[in-house]
Amino acid sequence: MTLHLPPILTYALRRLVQAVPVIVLIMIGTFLLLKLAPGDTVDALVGDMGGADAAYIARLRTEYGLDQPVWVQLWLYMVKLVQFDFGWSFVYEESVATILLERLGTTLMLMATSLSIAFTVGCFLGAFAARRAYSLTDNVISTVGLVFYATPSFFLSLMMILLFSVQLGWLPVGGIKTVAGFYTGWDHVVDVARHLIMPTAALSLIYLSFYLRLMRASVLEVADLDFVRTARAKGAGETRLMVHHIMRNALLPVITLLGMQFSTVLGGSVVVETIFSLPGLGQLAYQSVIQRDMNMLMGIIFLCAIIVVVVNFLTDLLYARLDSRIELA
Amino acid sequence: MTLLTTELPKPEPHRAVLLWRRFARNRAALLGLVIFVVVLIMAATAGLIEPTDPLRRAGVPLTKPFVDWATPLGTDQLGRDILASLFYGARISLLVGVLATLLSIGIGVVIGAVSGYFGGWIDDVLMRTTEAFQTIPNFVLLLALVAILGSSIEYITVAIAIVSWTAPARMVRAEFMSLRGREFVDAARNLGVSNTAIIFREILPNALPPIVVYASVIMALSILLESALAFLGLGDPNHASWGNMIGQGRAVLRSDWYCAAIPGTAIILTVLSFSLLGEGLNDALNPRQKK
Amino acid sequence: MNGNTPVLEIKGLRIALPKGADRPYALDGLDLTVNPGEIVCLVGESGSGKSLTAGAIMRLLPEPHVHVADGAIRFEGEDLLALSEARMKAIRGDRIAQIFQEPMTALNPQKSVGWQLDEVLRLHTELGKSDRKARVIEMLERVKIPDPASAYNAYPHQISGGQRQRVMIAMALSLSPRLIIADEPTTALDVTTQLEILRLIRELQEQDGAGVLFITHDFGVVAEIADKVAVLCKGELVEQGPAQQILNRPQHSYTQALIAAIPALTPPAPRDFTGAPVVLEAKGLVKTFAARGGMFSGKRKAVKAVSDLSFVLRRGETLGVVGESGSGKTTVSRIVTRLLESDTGSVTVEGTDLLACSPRELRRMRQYIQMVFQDPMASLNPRKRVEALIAQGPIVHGVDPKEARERARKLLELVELSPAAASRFPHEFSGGQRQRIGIARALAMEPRVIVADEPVSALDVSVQAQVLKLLGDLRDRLDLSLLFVTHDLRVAAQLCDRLIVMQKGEIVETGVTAEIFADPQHPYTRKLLDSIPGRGWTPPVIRPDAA
Amino acid sequence: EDAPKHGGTAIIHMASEQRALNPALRASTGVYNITGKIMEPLIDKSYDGYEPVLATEWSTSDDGKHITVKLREGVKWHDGEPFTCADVSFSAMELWKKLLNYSSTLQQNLDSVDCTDDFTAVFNYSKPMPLSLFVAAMPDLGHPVAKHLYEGTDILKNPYNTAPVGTGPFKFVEYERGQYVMAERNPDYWRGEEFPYLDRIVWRFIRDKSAAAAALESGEVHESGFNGVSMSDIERLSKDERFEVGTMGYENNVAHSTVEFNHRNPIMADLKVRQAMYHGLDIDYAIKTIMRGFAKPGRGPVPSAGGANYTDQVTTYDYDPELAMKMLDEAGYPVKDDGFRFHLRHRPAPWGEYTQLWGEYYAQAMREIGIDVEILTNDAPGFLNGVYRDYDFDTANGWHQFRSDPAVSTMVWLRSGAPAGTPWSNQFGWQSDEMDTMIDEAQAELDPEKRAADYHAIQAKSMDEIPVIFAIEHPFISVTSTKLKNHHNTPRWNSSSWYDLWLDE
Ligand SMILES: Nc1ncnc2c1ncn2[C@@H]1O[C@H](COP(=O)(O)OP(=O)(O)OP(=O)(O)O)[C@@H](O)[C@H]1O
Ligand SMILES: Nc1ncnc2c1ncn2[C@@H]1O[C@H](COP(=O)(O)OP(=O)(O)OP(=O)(O)O)[C@@H](O)[C@H]1O
Ligand SMILES: [Mg+2]
Ligand SMILES: [Mg+2]
Repeated sequence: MTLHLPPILTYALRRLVQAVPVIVLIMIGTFLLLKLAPGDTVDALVGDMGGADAAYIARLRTEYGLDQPVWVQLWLYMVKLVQFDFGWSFVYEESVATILLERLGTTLMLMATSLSIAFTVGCFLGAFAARRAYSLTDNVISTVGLVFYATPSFFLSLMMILLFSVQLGWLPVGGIKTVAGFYTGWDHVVDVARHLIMPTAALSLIYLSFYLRLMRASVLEVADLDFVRTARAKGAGETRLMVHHIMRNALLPVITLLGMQFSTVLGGSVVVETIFSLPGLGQLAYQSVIQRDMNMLMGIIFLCAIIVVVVNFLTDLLYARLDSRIELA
Repeated sequence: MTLLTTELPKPEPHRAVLLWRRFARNRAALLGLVIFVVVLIMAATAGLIEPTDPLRRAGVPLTKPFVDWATPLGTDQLGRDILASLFYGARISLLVGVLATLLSIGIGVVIGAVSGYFGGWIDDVLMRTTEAFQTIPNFVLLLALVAILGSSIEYITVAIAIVSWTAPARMVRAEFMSLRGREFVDAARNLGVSNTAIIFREILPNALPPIVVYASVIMALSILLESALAFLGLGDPNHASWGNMIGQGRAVLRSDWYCAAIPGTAIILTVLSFSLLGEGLNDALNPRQKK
Repeated sequence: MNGNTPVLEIKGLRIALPKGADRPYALDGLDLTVNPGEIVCLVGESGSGKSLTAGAIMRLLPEPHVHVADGAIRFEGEDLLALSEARMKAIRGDRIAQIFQEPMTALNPQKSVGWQLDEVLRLHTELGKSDRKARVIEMLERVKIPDPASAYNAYPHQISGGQRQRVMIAMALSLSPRLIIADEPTTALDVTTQLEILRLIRELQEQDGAGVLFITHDFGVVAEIADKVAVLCKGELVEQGPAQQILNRPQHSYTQALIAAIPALTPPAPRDFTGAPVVLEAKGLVKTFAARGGMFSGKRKAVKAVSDLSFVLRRGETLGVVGESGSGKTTVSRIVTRLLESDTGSVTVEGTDLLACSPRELRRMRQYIQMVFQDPMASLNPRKRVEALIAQGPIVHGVDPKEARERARKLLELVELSPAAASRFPHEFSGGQRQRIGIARALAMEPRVIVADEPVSALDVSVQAQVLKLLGDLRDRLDLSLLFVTHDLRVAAQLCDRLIVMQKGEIVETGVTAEIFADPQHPYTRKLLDSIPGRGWTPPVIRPDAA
Repeated sequence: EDAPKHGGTAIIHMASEQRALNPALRASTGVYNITGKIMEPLIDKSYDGYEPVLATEWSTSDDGKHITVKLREGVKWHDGEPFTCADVSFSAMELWKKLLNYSSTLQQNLDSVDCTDDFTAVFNYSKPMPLSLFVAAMPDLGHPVAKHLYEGTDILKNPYNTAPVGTGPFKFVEYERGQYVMAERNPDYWRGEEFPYLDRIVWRFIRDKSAAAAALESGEVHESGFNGVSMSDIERLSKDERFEVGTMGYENNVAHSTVEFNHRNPIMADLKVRQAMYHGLDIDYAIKTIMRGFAKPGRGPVPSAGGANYTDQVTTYDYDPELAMKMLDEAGYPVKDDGFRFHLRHRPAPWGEYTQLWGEYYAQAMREIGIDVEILTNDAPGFLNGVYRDYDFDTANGWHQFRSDPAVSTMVWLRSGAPAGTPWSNQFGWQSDEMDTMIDEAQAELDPEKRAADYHAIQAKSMDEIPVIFAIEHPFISVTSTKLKNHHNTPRWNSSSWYDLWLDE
C-alpha cells in the first residue's frame, strides 16, 4: 500500500520515525543514569527541609514508588510516557507537564533571541571579517569575538550585573518581570524585554564567536569558488558578489549547525539562568539533577529531544529553502 | 628541452617547516602560542619558585596584591597564596584540558571512524547514539555525571570527555565518509590491507588536521566547563584549579575582586590562546585557505 | 569599428609569482594579437601560464601575490592595465567575456539559470525586466538549449553538463562582446558534447565577428577550431603562427615534442591471443545503484550502472573499455577488483570466483589483480613515503618488510624513477611521476591482471605518452593482462588489442580495436569515433633527429 | 520613631525555593519564611517568651498526658470559614503526627485530640509530654490547616499545599514558580483593622548570592535573610548606611557548624585523636575569616541561645597545634614517610559557601598537624547518602539547626538508634548507653529546672567525649533595607507573621 502524502509530510513522518529510537534511547539512558547517582529525590527533599525522621522518610519513599526495583520504575514510567503523561514532580508538588509548560516560554524566548542575535550578528561580522581576511580589522573582530567566547559565562554575567544594574542602575538584576509591577499590554512587553536584555546579551556574546568563526571560514571558502570568479568576470562589484553570490552559499554550512546548537545553548543557559534568576528550563534541569527529580528531568530531556527534532526539522526546511539543490518535490 | 621528466623536482622543505611558515603568518595565532607557552611554563614551574602546597595558609586572609611580597598577588579568603594557586591551577587546568581532550577525541575518533568507514547499520546505530548524546544538553549531562561520580578531578575530566566526544565523532565521521571514497583508500583495499589498518593507518592520518584543530576547541571548552562546575560548587577542592579560585573568589567579588579576577583573566587568556592556536593550526593545516 | 585594430594586443606581458614559487614569473614576455573574427588558441602544458594570461586580461589576478610586472594589454587600442576598476567592471562581461572550464562549478548553485543570465544584462544594460527576460530566452535559444523557457527557471544542477556549458556561453555572448576568452571550455565534457560545443562557439563567433582567445592543452581541439596558435612553455612563448603551420610544420622542438606525443588514431596491428590462457573471466555482472532522491521526495530511482556484462581477458592481452561519461566503465573496473560488490555474476581469476570469496580469501586473491587509478595524486596516500607506498602490498601479503622495501627501490628503477624518490612524499613529484609510482605499487604485487581506470586522463599529453609507453612495455615484458578503462579513443587506439564499447551500462559493441576503428558497427560507436577532436588531422610524423 | 505607615510592597529575597507552601507538611525555615505570614501557629515566640497566637491559653494535667489548649475565637480562614477546634484536631492527627517531618517523632505518643467545645482542644498522650517541650515545639510544628479544605483529599497532593489558605495577616495571591510568591493584605485579620501595615509581600527567588547582593543594592529587594548573600557582601553591606545588618531575629534559629567523625574508623574512635583534632582547629580564626566575626565558638549541643538549658561550664579545646601533634604522637600516630600521620576522606556538606569553606579550612588545618584530608564533594543527595546511609566517609562537616528546644533538635546527634539513612542524626557509629539514657530522661522530665540540669550534663559529657565537634554556633544574618521598619523584633522573625512590619517609602 502506498500513501500519497504531500512530500513534506512524508519527510516529517520519516524524521519522526527516525527520532523515536533516539528518544527512547535517551529516556532509558537518562533514567538509568540518574538512578546510578547516589541518593534519590527523598534525600534531596529531606536535605532541603533540613531533616526528617526515619518513618517520614520511609513513608515518602513508598509514596513516590522509590522502593520498587529500578526496572519496574522504568517500565511504569515508559508506559505513562507513551500516554503522554510526564508524571508528578515530588519536588514541585505539581505535575511535570504544568511546570514544563510554565518554563518553556521563558526558555524559548531566551534561546530564540540569543541564538538569532548570535547568528545574525555573528554571520554578519564573520562575513565582514572574511572580506578583510588577515587584515587588522579581521584580527580585531576575530580576537574580540574569541575573548567573549573565552570568558566563562558566569564571569561575564556577573560583570554585566555589576556594570548595568549596580553601577549604572539601567537594568534589573534578574527575574523575568518586575514583581508586583502589574504591568499590562505594551508596558509588560517592555518590562520583560528589559529583564531579558542582559541574559540574552550574555548568551549571544558567548555564542556569537562560534558563528563568527564559522561564517568567516565559510565565506573565505566560498569566495574561492569558481562561480564567484564567473560573477566577477560578468562585471559584478564586490558588494553584489557578497550579497548575491557568496552569502547564501556560505550560510548553508552555518545553518546546519544551528539546529545542533539548541541543546548546547540550553546547557549553557544553566549558569546564566541561575545568575539572572530566570525561570527557564536550564536552571530547572540543573535543579532536577541535584534534586534527583527523576520525572522532571526526564520530562525536560524529552521536551528537549522533541525541540531538537523540531528545530532540526526546521533547519532542514530552511536549508532546503536556501539550497536550490535540494528539491522539495 | 626534454619532455621526459625523470629527474625529480627539487625536494620541498620539511612539512613541519612549511606548517610553521603558514602558522606564523597569522599574527593572532602567534600571540596564542606565546600565551600558551607562558601557561605551559607556569604549569611546569609550579612548586619550584612557589611554596609547595597552594592550599596551605600562606598569609593573612584577603591580603591585597602587591602588598606583601611573601604573597605577591595576595591571598584568598583562607589565606592561600594566589600566585601559587595560579601556577598550580595552570597545571590542573592544562591537565584537565589535555586529558579530557585526548579522551574525548579518542572516543570520537573510534566511533566516528567506524561509523564513517563502514556506513550502513553500524553507522545508523552509532549515529543514533551520538544524536542521543547530543540531544541531552551537554552541561546537564555533565552535571548528572558529576552527581553520579562525585567531584574528584579525575572524574570531572572523564565526565567532560563523555560530554565532549560527539562533535569530534561527527567530524571524524564526515572526514571518513569523504576520505573512504578517495582513491588511495581503494588502493589500500586493493592491496588487501585490513579494515583496521585502513582506518587507523591510511585514513586517520589524513583526517587528523581538522581533528587537531578541533582539539583546541575541546581544550578550551574543557577549561570553561570545569570552571562552570566550580562555579556551581561542584569543583574538586583538593586541587587549586582556576575554576575553584573563581568559584570561591566570586563570594568576595565586590570587596576583593582580585580573588576572582586574577584566575578569571588566566582562564580567559588560556582559552583565548587555545582558540587562537586553533585558528593558526587551521590556517597551517588547511592549505586551501591559503594567502 | 575599425576592422584593422586588433581586439586584443598583448605586448611583453610578464606576470610575477610570489616568492617561493617554482619560478619567478608565471609568464615571461608574452606577445599575442587577436583580431576580430579570429580564434587564437593558446596551447601549453599544465602550469604554463595559460589561465593567468586570461586573468591578466580580465584584471582578475589574485593580487597582490600574483600581479602583472611588466608589459601592456590593449583591448581595441585601450590600455586595460591603466583603466580604473570601475571602468574595468563595465568592460567585464560586456565587451570582454569569459567562459570557464568547469561548467558545474562556474555557475552559482543557488541561483536559477535565468537569474544568472539576467544578471549580465542588469549589470550592463538599462533594459526593463520583461525585455531582459526576452533577451535571455533568445540567448538560450541561440545556444540551442531545448525548451529555453523551462531552462530559464532551472537551477544549474538540474541541467546536464553540456547544457551548463551552453548556458555559460550564452552568458558570455549575450552582450556580443568583442573579445571572448575561453579557458579550456570543453575539457570537462564528453567527446560528443565537446564537439557540439566547439561547433557552437565557432558558429556564434562567426555571427558576431568577435575575437576569441581559446585556451586549451589539447591539440585535437586546436586542430578543430583554431585560426592561429600560440604555444606556451613554462611561461614563455615558444612558437606562434597560423594553425595549419603550427599543427603540421611545427618549428620549435617543444611544439614538435608535444605534437609527437599525441597518440595517432591508427590502432596497432592486431595481435592474436586466441591460444593464450584466459586469466580473467567476468560473467553476467550487474550493478544497480539505488540513486538518492531529493531530500523530501523519498523517491528512489534506481540507476542501472552495469547490466549483464561478460567478457574474458587473456594472458598478455589489453582489453579496452570505452564509452561516454556515466556509461558504467568505472563501475566495471571496480566490480572486477571487488572494490564494489556486484549484484550478480562472477569474476574468475586463477580459477577462483573473486566475487564469492570470503574476506580472508579475497585478501589473498588481491595479489593477482591490481589496479592503477585515475588520479595519481588522490590514489597515493599523501602521508606516506613512496617506499612505504610501494612496499605496503607485499608486506601485507607476508613479505619481510626489509625485503619489500628493497624490492620497492628496484621497482622505482623499473618505472624509470631515481631511487632517491624512495624517501619522498607523493606531493613532491610531478603528475606523471606519481602515476609511475602508482604503477610500481601495482607491480609490486606481481599481479596477473592490472586494471587501469583512466590512468592517463589527468596527465598532460607529453606525460600521457610516456606513461602509456611504460605501461605497454611493462605489459609485454612481464606478460601482464590489462583491463584498460578510458574515455579517450586516441589513447585506446594506441594500447588496446580489443575494445568493449559501453553505453548506459551495456556493451554495444566489442571486437578487435583495429576492426572497430575501421568499421564501427553500432551507431553509438560511430558517433564516438566521429567526435574525436581533430580526427581529420593526422599529427605529422616528426623525425626523431628533429627533436 | 515615626508612626507606622500603611501600604507598600515588601520584597524579600529567598535563596532557595521550597515549593511546598504548607508548614504543617514541611517543617523548614524556607517554608516558614513565606507561609508564616499566611498561616499561623498556635503559639509563637517573642523576646518575652511564648506568645499566644491561635491558641490563647495552654495547660497540662498532672500526669503530663493531657494538654489542654484554648483557641482564639472569631478567627476566620482566608476563605471566610471560621477557625475551630476541628481544624486543630484534624491537623494534629492527620498532618502533624503522620506527615510532618520532625513532628512525627515528637507526636508519636499522641493518641487523639478531643474537642470539648469549638475552641478547646485536648491533646491526649500515651506517655507524659512536658508542657515546655510542647510549647517550645508549637511555633515551628504547630500550624493548623483548614480541615474543610483537606479532609477527604490526598493530603500530599492537595492543591492548597502550594496555594496556602491560612488565618494570617496576608492572603496568598500567586506563586510563579522559579520567580516569586506574592501575598496581599488580609483585610479581615483578627488582630484588627490596623494590621497588617503592608499591602503586599513578595518573596523573590534569587539563587545566586552575588546577584542577590546586587538586587539589594539596586533596591530591588528589601531584605535578605538566612545568610542569603555571601559573608563578604554581608560585611560590606554592614558598612552601607542603606542597610541594617545583624543577627537579631534568629535567636530561635541558631545553627552549629560541626565536624563529624565516623566512629567506625578505629582512628576516629580514638578519643585522643578527636581531642587532638579539636586542638588543631583554630576556631577563632575560622570565625574571623569564614564567618566574618558573626559567630561564637560552640560549647556542645545546646547553643547560647538555648536559654536555661545552656551552660558554658564545659571542657574546651584551645587552638594549639603543638599540643595536637604531641597528642597524636602519643595516640600512636606518628608522622610517616609520606609526611602524614594518616589519611582521611572528608565530606563537606554542600550547603553553600561557608560549609564548603569550612571543609577546606578543616583540611588545611589538619594538614598543619600532619593529617592528610581528601575532600569529597557531592551534591546534597550524594552527601546525605555518603554520610548517613553508606557511612562512606571518615569525617564530615555541615551544620545543624537548633530549634529552640534540644529535645526536638540537636539531641538526635547524640542519641543512637536512628535507622540508616536518617539525615541529621547520629549516624556516626558513636553509641553510648549512658548518653541515650540521659537524653531520654531529659526529654521526659517535666520539671524545667531539672530538665535544664539534665541538659547541662549532656552538654558537658558531649564536650568531654566529642562524638561530634560543635565547632561554631552562629545565628543567621540578615541584610535589611532601612526602609523596612519593625523588623527582626522576634527571635524567629523571618518565620513570624510580620503583622507589624511597615515600609517607609
Ligand atoms: N594564485 C596563485 N598563487 C601562486 N602561484 C600561482 C597562482 N596561480 C597560478 N600560479 C602558478 O602560476 C603558474 C601558471 O598557472 P596557470 O594557472 O596559468 O597554468 P595553466 O597553464 O592554466 O595550467 P592548467 O592547464 O593546469 O590550467 C603555475 O606554475 C601555477 O603554480
Ligand atoms: N556510488 C554510486 N551511487 C549511485 N550511482 C552511482 C554510483 N557510482 C556510479 N553511479 C552511477 O552509475 C552510472 C555509471 O557510473 P560510472 O562511474 O561507472 O561511469 P563511467 O563510465 O566511469 O563515467 P566517467 O567517464 O564519468 O568516469 C552513472 O550513471 C553514475 O551516476
Ligand atoms: Mg588553467
Ligand atoms: Mg569513471
